[in-house]
Amino acid sequence: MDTKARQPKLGLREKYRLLTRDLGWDPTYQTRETLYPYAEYEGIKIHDWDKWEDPFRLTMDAYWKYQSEKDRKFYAILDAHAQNNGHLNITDARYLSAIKLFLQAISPGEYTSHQGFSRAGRELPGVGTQVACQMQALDELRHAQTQIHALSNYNRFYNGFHAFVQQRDRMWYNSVPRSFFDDAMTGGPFEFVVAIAFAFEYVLTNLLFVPFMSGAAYNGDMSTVTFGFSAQSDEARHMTLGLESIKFLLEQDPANVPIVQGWLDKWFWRGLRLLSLVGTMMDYMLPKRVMSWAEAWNIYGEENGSALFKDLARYGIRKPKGWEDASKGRDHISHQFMLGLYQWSFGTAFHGWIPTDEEFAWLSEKYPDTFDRYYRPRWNELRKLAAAGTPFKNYGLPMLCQTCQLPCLFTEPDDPTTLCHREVEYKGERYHFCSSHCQEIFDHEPEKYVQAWLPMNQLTQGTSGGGGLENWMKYVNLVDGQDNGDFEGSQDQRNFAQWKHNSVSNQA
Amino acid sequence: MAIIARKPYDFPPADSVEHYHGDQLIYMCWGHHLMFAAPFMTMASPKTSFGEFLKTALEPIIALDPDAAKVDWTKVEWTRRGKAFKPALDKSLQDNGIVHKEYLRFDTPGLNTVCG
Amino acid sequence: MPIELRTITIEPLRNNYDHLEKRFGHKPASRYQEASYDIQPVENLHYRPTWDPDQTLYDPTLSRIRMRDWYDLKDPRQLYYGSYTQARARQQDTEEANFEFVESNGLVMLMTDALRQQALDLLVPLRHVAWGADQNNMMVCGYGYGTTFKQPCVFYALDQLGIAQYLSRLGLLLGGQDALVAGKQAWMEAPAWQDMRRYVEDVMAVRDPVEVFVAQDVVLDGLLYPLVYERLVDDLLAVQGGTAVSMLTQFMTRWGAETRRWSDSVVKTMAAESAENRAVLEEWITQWGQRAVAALAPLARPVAVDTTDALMTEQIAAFAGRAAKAGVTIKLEH
Amino acid sequence: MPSNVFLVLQSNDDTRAIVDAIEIDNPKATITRQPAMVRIDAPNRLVVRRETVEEQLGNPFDLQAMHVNLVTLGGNVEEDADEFALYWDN
Repeated sequence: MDTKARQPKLGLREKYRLLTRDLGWDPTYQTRETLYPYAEYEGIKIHDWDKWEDPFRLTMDAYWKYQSEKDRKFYAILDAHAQNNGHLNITDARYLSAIKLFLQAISPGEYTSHQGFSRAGRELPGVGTQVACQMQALDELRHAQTQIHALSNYNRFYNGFHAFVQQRDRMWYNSVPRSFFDDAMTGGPFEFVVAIAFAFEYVLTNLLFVPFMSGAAYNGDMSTVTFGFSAQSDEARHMTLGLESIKFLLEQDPANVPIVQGWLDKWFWRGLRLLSLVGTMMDYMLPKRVMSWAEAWNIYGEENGSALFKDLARYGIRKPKGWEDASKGRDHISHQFMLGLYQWSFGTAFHGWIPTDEEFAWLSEKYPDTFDRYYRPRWNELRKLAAAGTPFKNYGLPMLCQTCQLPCLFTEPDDPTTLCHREVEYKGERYHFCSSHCQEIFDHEPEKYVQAWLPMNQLTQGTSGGGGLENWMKYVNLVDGQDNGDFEGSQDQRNFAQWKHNSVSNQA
Repeated sequence: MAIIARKPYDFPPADSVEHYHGDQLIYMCWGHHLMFAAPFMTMASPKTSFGEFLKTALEPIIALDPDAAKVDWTKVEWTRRGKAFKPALDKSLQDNGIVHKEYLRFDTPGLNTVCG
Repeated sequence: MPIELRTITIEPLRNNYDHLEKRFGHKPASRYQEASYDIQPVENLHYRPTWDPDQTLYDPTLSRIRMRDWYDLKDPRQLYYGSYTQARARQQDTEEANFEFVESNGLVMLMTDALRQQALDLLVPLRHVAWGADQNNMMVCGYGYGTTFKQPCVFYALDQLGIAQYLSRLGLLLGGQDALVAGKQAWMEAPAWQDMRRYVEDVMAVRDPVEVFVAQDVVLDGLLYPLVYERLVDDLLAVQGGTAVSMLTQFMTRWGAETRRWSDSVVKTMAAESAENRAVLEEWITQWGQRAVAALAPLARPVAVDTTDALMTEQIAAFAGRAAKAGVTIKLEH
Repeated sequence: MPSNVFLVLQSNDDTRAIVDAIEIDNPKATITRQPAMVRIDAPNRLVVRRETVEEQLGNPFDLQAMHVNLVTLGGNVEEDADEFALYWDN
């Protein structure tokens, strides 16, 4: 009997179907509701899981093959970087502030994504979707680990990296990404996938990674370029999972459309707020700049986002509600954020600084309508104070937004001279927000956001180390005088200059 | 709108007033003084007089601004919950109706050295 | 005169991240340690899950097993993502070469129809068991506590997906698409498979992550892999002319032996933690073990025929012996 | 007005043939070289054909291998053994 002659040769598509979709079955000893208990309560209606499209059709053998190839390359470069004092190739140690912030705020988010996709990969009762989520779960673990490995070598020579684990749960600004990912994970599996795979990965991740990795390349940081590109090579898969999920949900039932639209409105805004950190890194923290946040927003936000939402219009989906306000904030948010980070730098595990004249010129060229008018005068004042030996330290604790947990430092969309503020009363308590959109997110699910662990509001309760700045620094593993403060005069600055000098001279 | 959850979902806020050992939080925003990147979070006993609160909790942290010394508290324009507000400096926070996590904005027209 | 190749020597400020220095002292940590320890959030969790407000987002009390430090449950293989994919890529190369060898030399044609049918009957429905194992391990990874315990489970899950895919390819090679259809039908309807399918579905209904780990990885796979791949395929089918089948399942044989080292060590550490843990483990392993034995015996019978009972007794003894080494005393009947 | 789809690849020896192939098969594509990466934009549709890559490479090529060097993309994806396409439906 010749099986080959009897059976027609299978196409790639059909073979993939047999190797994934066909593995599932309809349970009879347990109900579907018992085995997939979280699949329905969000109100999403799925009639036919088989309509799910997997564009990449990756089987595990291919996954192992290509992923191991990527990792082999990655660790080879990392080893070489460590062996050759690659850290001395960066443009300036000041650059590392961006990387410290990355390790503290973003890498833990990769791990959380790994956890969230593990759950979604179990809970969504369609094999195709499960497999896609599972592979992403594995990839996200990879990203967390390669980042920790890549930055481990910097940690050996520079301050601010050493306590990223403790700071993940305790440091005030890290509650921004932490609450973002906790929010997504405490939602149901569908909301999680829309939040992370679509709103974050598809709509916003290009704004995070692509300019950031070019920034690393511009600044001689090969180890970050390598983990960045290596992670990005998985992103194409993740972004496509995001887009396919959305199309699938929208096609399955018209009742899904308003639910999905609500999630897009929410998660676009939450993601944008989170990414304001990145805008600040791009405009202020890279000694050698790639492009401004405004330019990145134009390319990756405005242009690509418009194409995407035009494509989704046929399902009745419109641009997220916060889109216009995001565009209005384009020329402001990075300046407002950096001014905050500078005045609170005694409480950050990275350094702040005042930009140089050359950087002022760059900023006013990139932000002709806003920098000279609104932000240069403030920086000039800060310079004056620093020159007088009384650098500006704002020991007043900032008010945090109940939803995004950033200090309420952004201005009204149409008035850059007034801080934006919204407030509501809910069950006898007052809650405050940095924007209309953050308030709207709260209004939809007040029961969730009242629980927010706002670091400043905890600090004043005495729960973060027992009260007082010194105890708080112990609580967050912040070494005063080393990890924090102005870059000018820091140990990082001195060491880098010394080592760099030694490497090109005949000393030591 | 209410949250959609599989079981009853009701949890207390993590920063309600009983966590503050007799004190309360008050948020303070100085209009058009953006040298301070965000509104301040301050803490005081509800029994403190408003004037005392300004002196002890607010003045030290706004002192960094060149305008701070010129502020005349009797001429400040206050806004609370979107409406003009006239606090009595000699009355307590409580008697001024200032609750936990109240947000007060104060404007000082004519003083705008840095952020005109 | 010695030649200094490095341009400069710089004394590092520290050898590692704070949390690793606290655990392992001031020496440089391994990549496994850096990648695994303490990287799950622990405190100041923001919101309760809407899918189950009784739980916290990372909740060690979801299980009846209690650990003072979940990071005691380390992986003896020290697999993190990088070392995991390198290891599997190598095994995948070998497995690919085996498929290639069997196909290009027409080894399937050398088997009798009866033998080929036996192999299909035994192995093709197992791809559904593997898919169940995949989902169960995603559950453990998603809801378990501590990365050193959870991380091996995400690897395990995707390994099981890989195994399900190898079994599907084996089915296609030996019997074409019809073989997969027949295998699924047997899985859904054949009496010999129903205890097994009930077992897998029942494990999927369990929400205690450690119990899922025990029922799936320790018990079911701990009995299934040695029985099916080492004894039924490698010994019995191979001597009847089924070497080709044994080549096509080499990945599973080796994988089973490798992962048992990990799962045994996890049980051992959990049992050593407390008498309460040991009692819970004994209860789970006995209950699920009894059901697994009952589910496996009818699958072995068409291949082992007269020796099935002896084979099962031997496998039970080996399994109980491994459990005893891990500190858990159990007695299973056949 | 058509929307652009785009593909960004790492700039290295592995991707040289892919970029060349894209240029041949997509006359409307614009190629921008940036530090460490290459960005390719095209109105509405962009296609990578296995055959063309193989001709440029002089060797067999599996389209899935492209993922090793992919940085990001924009557009709906359609992939089979012979073609990798990005498109917008509008």
